Amino acid sequence: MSAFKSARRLSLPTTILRHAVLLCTGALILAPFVWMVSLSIKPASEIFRVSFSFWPERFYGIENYTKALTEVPLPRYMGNGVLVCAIILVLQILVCTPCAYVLAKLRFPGRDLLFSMVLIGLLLPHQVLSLPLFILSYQLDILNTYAALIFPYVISPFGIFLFRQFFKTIPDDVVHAARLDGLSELAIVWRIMLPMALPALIAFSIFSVVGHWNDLFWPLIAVRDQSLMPPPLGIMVFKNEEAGNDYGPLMAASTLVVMPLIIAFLAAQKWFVEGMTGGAVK
Amino acid sequence: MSEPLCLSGVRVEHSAIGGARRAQIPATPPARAPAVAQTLVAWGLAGPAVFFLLVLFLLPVTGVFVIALSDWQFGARSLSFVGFANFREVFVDAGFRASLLNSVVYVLIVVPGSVILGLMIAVLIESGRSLRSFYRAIHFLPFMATLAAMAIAWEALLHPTIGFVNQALAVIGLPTANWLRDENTALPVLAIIGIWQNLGYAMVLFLAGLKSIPQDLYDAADVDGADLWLDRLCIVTLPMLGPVSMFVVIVVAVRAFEPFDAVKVLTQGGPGHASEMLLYTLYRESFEYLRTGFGAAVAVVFLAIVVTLTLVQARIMGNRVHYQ
Amino acid sequence: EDRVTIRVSYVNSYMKPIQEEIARRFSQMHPHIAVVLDSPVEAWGDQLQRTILDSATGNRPDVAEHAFNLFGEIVDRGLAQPLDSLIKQEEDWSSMGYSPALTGLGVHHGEIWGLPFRISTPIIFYNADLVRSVSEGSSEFPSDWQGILQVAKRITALGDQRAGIFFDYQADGNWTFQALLNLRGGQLVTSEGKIGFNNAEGLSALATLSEIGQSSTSDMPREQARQSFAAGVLGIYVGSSAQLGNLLRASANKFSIGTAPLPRSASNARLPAGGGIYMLTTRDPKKQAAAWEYIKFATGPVAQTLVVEQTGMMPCNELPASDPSLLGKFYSKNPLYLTSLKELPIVTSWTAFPGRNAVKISDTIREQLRAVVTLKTKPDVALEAMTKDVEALLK
Amino acid sequence: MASVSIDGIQKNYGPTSVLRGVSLSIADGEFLTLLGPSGCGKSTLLRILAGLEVQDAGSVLIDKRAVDGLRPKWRDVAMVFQSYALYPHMTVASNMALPLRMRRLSAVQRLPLVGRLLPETARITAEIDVEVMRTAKSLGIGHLLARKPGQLSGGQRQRVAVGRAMVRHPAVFLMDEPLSNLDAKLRVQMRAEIKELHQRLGGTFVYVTHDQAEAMTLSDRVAVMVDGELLQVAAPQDIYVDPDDRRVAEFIGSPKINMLDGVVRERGVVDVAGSALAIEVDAIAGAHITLGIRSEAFHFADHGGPGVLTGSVRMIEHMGSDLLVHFDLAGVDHLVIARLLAERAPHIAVGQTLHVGVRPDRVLLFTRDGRRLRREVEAGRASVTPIREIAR
Amino acid sequence: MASVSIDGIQKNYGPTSVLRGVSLSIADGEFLTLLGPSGCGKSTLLRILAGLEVQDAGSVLIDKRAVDGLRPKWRDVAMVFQSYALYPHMTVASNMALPLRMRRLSAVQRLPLVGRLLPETARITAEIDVEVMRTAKSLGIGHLLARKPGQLSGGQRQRVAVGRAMVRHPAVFLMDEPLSNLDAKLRVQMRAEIKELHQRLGGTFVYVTHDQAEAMTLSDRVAVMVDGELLQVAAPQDIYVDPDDRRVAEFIGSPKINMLDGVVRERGVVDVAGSALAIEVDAIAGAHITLGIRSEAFHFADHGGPGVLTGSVRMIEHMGSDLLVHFDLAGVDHLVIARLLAERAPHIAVGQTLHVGVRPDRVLLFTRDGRRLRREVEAGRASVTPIREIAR
Ligand SMILES: Nc1ncnc2c1ncn2[C@@H]1O[C@H](COP(=O)(O)OP(=O)(O)OP(=O)(O)O)[C@@H](O)[C@H]1O
Ligand SMILES: Nc1ncnc2c1ncn2[C@@H]1O[C@H](COP(=O)(O)OP(=O)(O)OP(=O)(O)O)[C@@H](O)[C@H]1O
Ligand SMILES: [Mg+2]
Ligand SMILES: [Mg+2]
Repeated sequence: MSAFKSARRLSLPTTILRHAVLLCTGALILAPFVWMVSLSIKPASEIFRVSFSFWPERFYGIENYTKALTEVPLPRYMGNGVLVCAIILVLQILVCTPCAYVLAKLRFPGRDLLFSMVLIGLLLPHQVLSLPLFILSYQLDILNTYAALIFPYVISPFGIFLFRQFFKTIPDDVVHAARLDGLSELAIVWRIMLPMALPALIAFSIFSVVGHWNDLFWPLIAVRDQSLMPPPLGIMVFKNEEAGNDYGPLMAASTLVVMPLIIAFLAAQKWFVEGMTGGAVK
Repeated sequence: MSEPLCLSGVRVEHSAIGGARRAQIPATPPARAPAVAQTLVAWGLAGPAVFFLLVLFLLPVTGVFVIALSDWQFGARSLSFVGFANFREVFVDAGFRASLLNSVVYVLIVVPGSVILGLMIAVLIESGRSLRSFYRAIHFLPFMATLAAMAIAWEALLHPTIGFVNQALAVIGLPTANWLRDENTALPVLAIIGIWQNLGYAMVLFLAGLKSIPQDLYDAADVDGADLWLDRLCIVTLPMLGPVSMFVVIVVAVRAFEPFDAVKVLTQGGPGHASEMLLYTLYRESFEYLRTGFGAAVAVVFLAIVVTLTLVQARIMGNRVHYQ
Repeated sequence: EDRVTIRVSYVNSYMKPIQEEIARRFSQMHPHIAVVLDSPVEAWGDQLQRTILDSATGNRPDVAEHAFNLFGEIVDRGLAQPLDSLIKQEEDWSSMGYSPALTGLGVHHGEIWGLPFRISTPIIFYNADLVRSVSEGSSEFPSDWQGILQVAKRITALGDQRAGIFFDYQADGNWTFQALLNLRGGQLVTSEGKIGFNNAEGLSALATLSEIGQSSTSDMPREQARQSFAAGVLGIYVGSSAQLGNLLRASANKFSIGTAPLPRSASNARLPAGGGIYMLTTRDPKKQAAAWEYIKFATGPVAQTLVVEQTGMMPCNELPASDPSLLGKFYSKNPLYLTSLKELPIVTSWTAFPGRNAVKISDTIREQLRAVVTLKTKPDVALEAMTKDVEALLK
Repeated sequence: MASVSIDGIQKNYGPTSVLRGVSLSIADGEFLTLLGPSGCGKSTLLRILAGLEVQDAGSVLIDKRAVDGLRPKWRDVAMVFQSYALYPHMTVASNMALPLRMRRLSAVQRLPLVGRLLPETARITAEIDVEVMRTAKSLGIGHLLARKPGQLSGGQRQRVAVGRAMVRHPAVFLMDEPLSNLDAKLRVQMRAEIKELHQRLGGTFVYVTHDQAEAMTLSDRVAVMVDGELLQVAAPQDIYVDPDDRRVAEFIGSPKINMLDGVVRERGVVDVAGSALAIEVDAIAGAHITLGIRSEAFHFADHGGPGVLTGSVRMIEHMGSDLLVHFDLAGVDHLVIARLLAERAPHIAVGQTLHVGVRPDRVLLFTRDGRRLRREVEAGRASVTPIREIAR
Repeated sequence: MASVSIDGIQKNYGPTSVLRGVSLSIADGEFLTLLGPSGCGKSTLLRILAGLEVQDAGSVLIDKRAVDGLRPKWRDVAMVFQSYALYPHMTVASNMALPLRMRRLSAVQRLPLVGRLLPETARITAEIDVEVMRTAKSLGIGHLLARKPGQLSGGQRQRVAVGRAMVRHPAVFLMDEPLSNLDAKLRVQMRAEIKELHQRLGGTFVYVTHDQAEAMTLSDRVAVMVDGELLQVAAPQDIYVDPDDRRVAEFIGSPKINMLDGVVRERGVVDVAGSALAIEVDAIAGAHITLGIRSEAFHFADHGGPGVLTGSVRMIEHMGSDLLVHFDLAGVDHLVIARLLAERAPHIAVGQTLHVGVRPDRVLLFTRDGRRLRREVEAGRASVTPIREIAR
């Protein structure tokens, strides 16, 4: 499995050094998280006192988290995030997998053209297109609706690319067998290819959900209405409203927003790495 | 788009045959030649993707160019072309120039920082057996976390009075600073946040690369006498990671050109233009100052940079990455 | 009667509780009108741009709050409705507390476009305990910049993360800078819409900023400054009187807060009135009536009492101040709130540069101000640069 | 059960011509093997039969009906792939049931949840399950139905793949190197099972392999294919003992047939590597020919003499009961290999001189450009190349 | 050149015991093959010899020196890996030079840029280049030195891997299935080259394979390993004709040896499948034994009689000169396979009755639990299982 697997263990000093370095970098990386959680359970008086300790003298977590959940419609923001991410993901899978299949397994005139279109899409940073996409949403009269949050992401060139790479590793014979078994091309996509590309599907899902759950740029442009805001935008509004006066509830809200992704990642870590290995690095 | 319709047409035809007779050869073969049918099916399946690629990528790109070359404003019903006036304006604008320069500096800090640290951590994690997934998860967390929320945590951490950083520095007697409000530190601090966020991504990609190095190579190196950790690193690990590294550099570089959340939440481009960067300029000019033409021109410049960067790097990688 | 929903767009999230309370009380009185509050933006410039963008995309609010110095932009773009005809229909207008001086704040090109909702002036807040501890006996807060900066320096010298003074140069539309100019008898924008600061007054104002920078090390976002003040580590905070309520609450009686007027250095010294008017932005006649009701309510005695008590601003209606049940008693109990009110006689209008780049110009000026405060630039250099930048954007 | 007839099939991939006019008829119930080196176009031909690939010219008839325009589903053929191509996410039962489900259930009935509720679905599904079970039992994989392919050994997977093909009783079975992923032991065993299956089912089998042992042991007839052409179609034994073409002779048989250049001295005598062999050949004296001698056509001789070749031993390979002796012959630039009975030649060692006799009736004669030269006695069986054509 | 001695090596991976006390001595210059089924622990043993893995018990002596604590570098062994394990980013020349560089250059001299400047470096590097060139030429890959492994064919890569092992003249060559990635034709060719290499270099070779043909043809001695134990170490021919253990007999030989249960009727007569075979066996009457009969130990018989088995033909495989006839015997639950000369038995057909004679001297006898029962004449050669132990 491992690249450094060897008969001999690392020598003791090397092992100690490894752990020392990794614990240090790990601690640095975790510092903002720790600080965030620490502030989220402190009362304002302790936050603004010039001294530091991780654990508060007076545990104020309940108050802060309650405030975060009631002061602003945080549950609503998170609900919006879940809804938007889920719809985007489903649509992306629906649109991308047949295209990826076609690119990976069929020969037809125009395939190279189609693939170069996908590669171009892969190259383009999406935010650059925000201006025309904004105008387009206006023309479609969907600004300030869920549709505006979703429609620019209906297709993911990255998804097409990732699935195509993965589909290419599936032997042609499986497709042939499916045709002989009487499956239509569409049925081959859904019933054979997609289930076989499960690691890619999971990796892509994580990428997609992380990307759209965390996106601030487009929602900032596309929605005005607080009841439509996804978590990052909501957090920003909350921050503005608090005007830095009360870090406790703000940090509580941040913690709540960050938490679902971290939990999801920890749960899916194994597949994620596998999917990345299979698809991205090839 | 007619592909989806055509697709369903094909399906209906098949199920009709399926209903009539099963496992039997129909007396008359279908009229369409198989090759044509396959083409139709292919485009039918790709139809929705083609439609959205056109509408959501190619059309907007054209749109950006049209707006950049015209004097169009929000709400305007007509436009006239003004040539490169918008671009001229962009390039004399001090804010934009600062923004471009800052972006370049930011990329030059973040890319090497993330890639080298990511590589180092990946190699360290993989070189031992214990706590592997623990370390991997920790270092990857920032990539997953909502940056808008984490930026607030960073702000608290860097707060000049109540922030942990200054408090810690003060305790060990080092000079403190108002990190986000000082022209000299704002951009480096954002870059550090950028590294903090991207290093995990680089690390995971490197881990994937490390896993694909065959164990045999290490054994061979061992037998060949390269049995010190450093020798193995130089003879096997690093060279074998070559192709992956190029991929990582591209991915991180493209991401490093697009920092927005931290800028928006933490500095709004300030102090001065000290932390103004391309995407934020694009946003501010387009959606805050409502200078549509200016914003579009910035977008075009931005686009040109990112696309050139990617193409150049893809060329450097040459035949090592096979997309076909 | 049909139910009507109106959307109200306002500025500053610290106003949120007040706005919600006003909307709640209004809905009690007008059950058929539902009020939806947009989430606030933090700057008047943002508010201007938001309204323009929302109008361009067919998403215009029905009532919008806009700054005294910028609402002309809204008018010039034809995004608002004049109020004169509506005012004429009000039979007892004269007894509703809107003095001509007040309605004058909403006049543009001779027509009334809105009623003032809040007025504030720049004032000085100080941490009385800190100031006392460094001013050896004299309990009076100094009334000139020299004295103030002396105090600031001493506070800074206390160390332990203490900062002497913060001057809120970041205020929208260079409001505090205009105050420094006006207090010297100068101006930001001339009546022809040209640069008004490229002169001795301008240089002197910048010099003061520079001295402020010398007497204290910290440049920070205004929120941070307020936190520091509330935390008791910042000695003097120069900013909008609107912050009084917030600062009192945040300091939570850990120390006593004092307020003082900004030093005047000319006989014709003036102070720009900060704040904004409520404008009628809907074109829908049915909504217009409801919106007009709302505007009247928000600028009326009940709402204004709320605004004054919660923030420290001046009332935009003459009724509450004279009515002891509303504000009379309040002022006598809370003398801190009077500092701002006493400035009323010298209040002048808050101005902005004309044209589409108004917001960008004030951002540019602010950058120069920051350079001066942080001692990056000498006042004379900054003045020159400022003049050049603004001229370029005025074209 | 059906006959298959292939007529002038051509196929090009871009500029490369992969099949150059292949014609072949396969009788109902026959087991025909396509044998040829890697890359010669065997799989391509099989895929054309299945309808997975479209030929550029020529036509395919199954059961006397042209199927050229038909999609695979309607051709009534089943295929077993080299990689088995099982669906890894489905159980063995689902894998085997899939072809039946696709044929017997309508699109609506196949819908994930709704389908179950339709009246007919349950009945048909139950029928299918019964058939799958029966087939699985007959292949000895009845107890594996609930597993996924990943949990099976290579041989078991192979059986599942065969089961998936069998379950719908196709007229023609196509098998593309179905055994090549198995290890040597298992391959021998599965070979026997496939042969047995053919005898039991009686269907028409078209079997692709590049392994001659498979081809020889399994087939009724073998079609030898090289570079997109069929060189010979004949019974296995004939392919071995009576090849039409030098390429066939060289391809078939392990170790490879020894090819020795010779010159006809006179009628009945050919000069080879310094010896004169008594071989009946209908060619004028002085004609240059090539002799193909299989390793087992040599036998150990105690001493030199007429009809005996003499060389020096370079390597000896022990093959159980036999020895493969590699030896040098004067004037021959490659080693010659003889298969000698270990018991008869116990004292051979590397470096020694070796005498081997040749059985004249086992010598195959070819023109220098590779065509088979049949001797008179054989002339009736195949077309004879007129000897006058042979260059000196 | 060195002898290798392995003494009681044990190795466990967690709970599974992979090597269970393996002892073996390999003479200086010997070619020893480790042969066994996949997963039996061959690679593990080889890796322990190389020092890539540490044994749990036992010790390894190379050239009479215990090397247990030594790192691979100091053991003077070279290894050729199944995957070749060439460094893909280095040229063939650098690949081959690496082992020499690592040994002859100091850490400082190996530094990328600085190293070049040191006085000695250039001289040593030049020396190394000469040696690499010489080795490459001797392997016929001199013209490939500037290429990278990716630009080579499988066979060329294999030669480079061998070259990298050869270049530093190790005392012992370890090869872990070096041919298994090549196609069948090339495998036969490279087999000969490896044999030739061994003869030329004269080094000690330890060669791992699971392919018996390789083991039989290459080795001086073969060590048969099953489940982490060495069952027999002997010359190839002995392993085939004189296996110590039923498992060895079954593993070696294709088709697999036929195992028939029999009962001793009286001295010299064994009842098998209804016939009485005249086989000398030193066991009491009534003892249950198993007879191992290789397919070529059968011969065609025209009619039944004593010493002849009679069954019915179930399948015939044509193997060129021979036929493999699978037949049923009464009372035997698997098919028996006989290899008959095609010419002697031309008329056999499936379903017919077949008579085959057995050569008594080729019959191997085993106890029912798998130990070899040697007959008196052989008793001197190996330990004999006392017949009294055998259960009835
Ligand atoms: N899709 C394709 N495009 C281009 N060339 C192809 C394609 N498929 C096959 N070929 C070429 O056609 C030739 C015949 O291929 P085919 O797969 O039929 O060979 P094969 O006889 O089955 O070989 P093997 O025994 O290796 O499976 C090969 O040279 C191959 O490279
Ligand atoms: N690192 C390891 N951890 C656990 N088990 C292992 C490890 N390496 C090998 N094994 C197990 O030890 C046994 C022997 O492995 P080994 O590689 O020596 O077999 P082999 O005889 O070389 O087989 P093959 O012919 O397939 O290469 C196998 O069952 C294998 O699963
Ligand atoms: Mg093939
Ligand atoms: Mg092995």
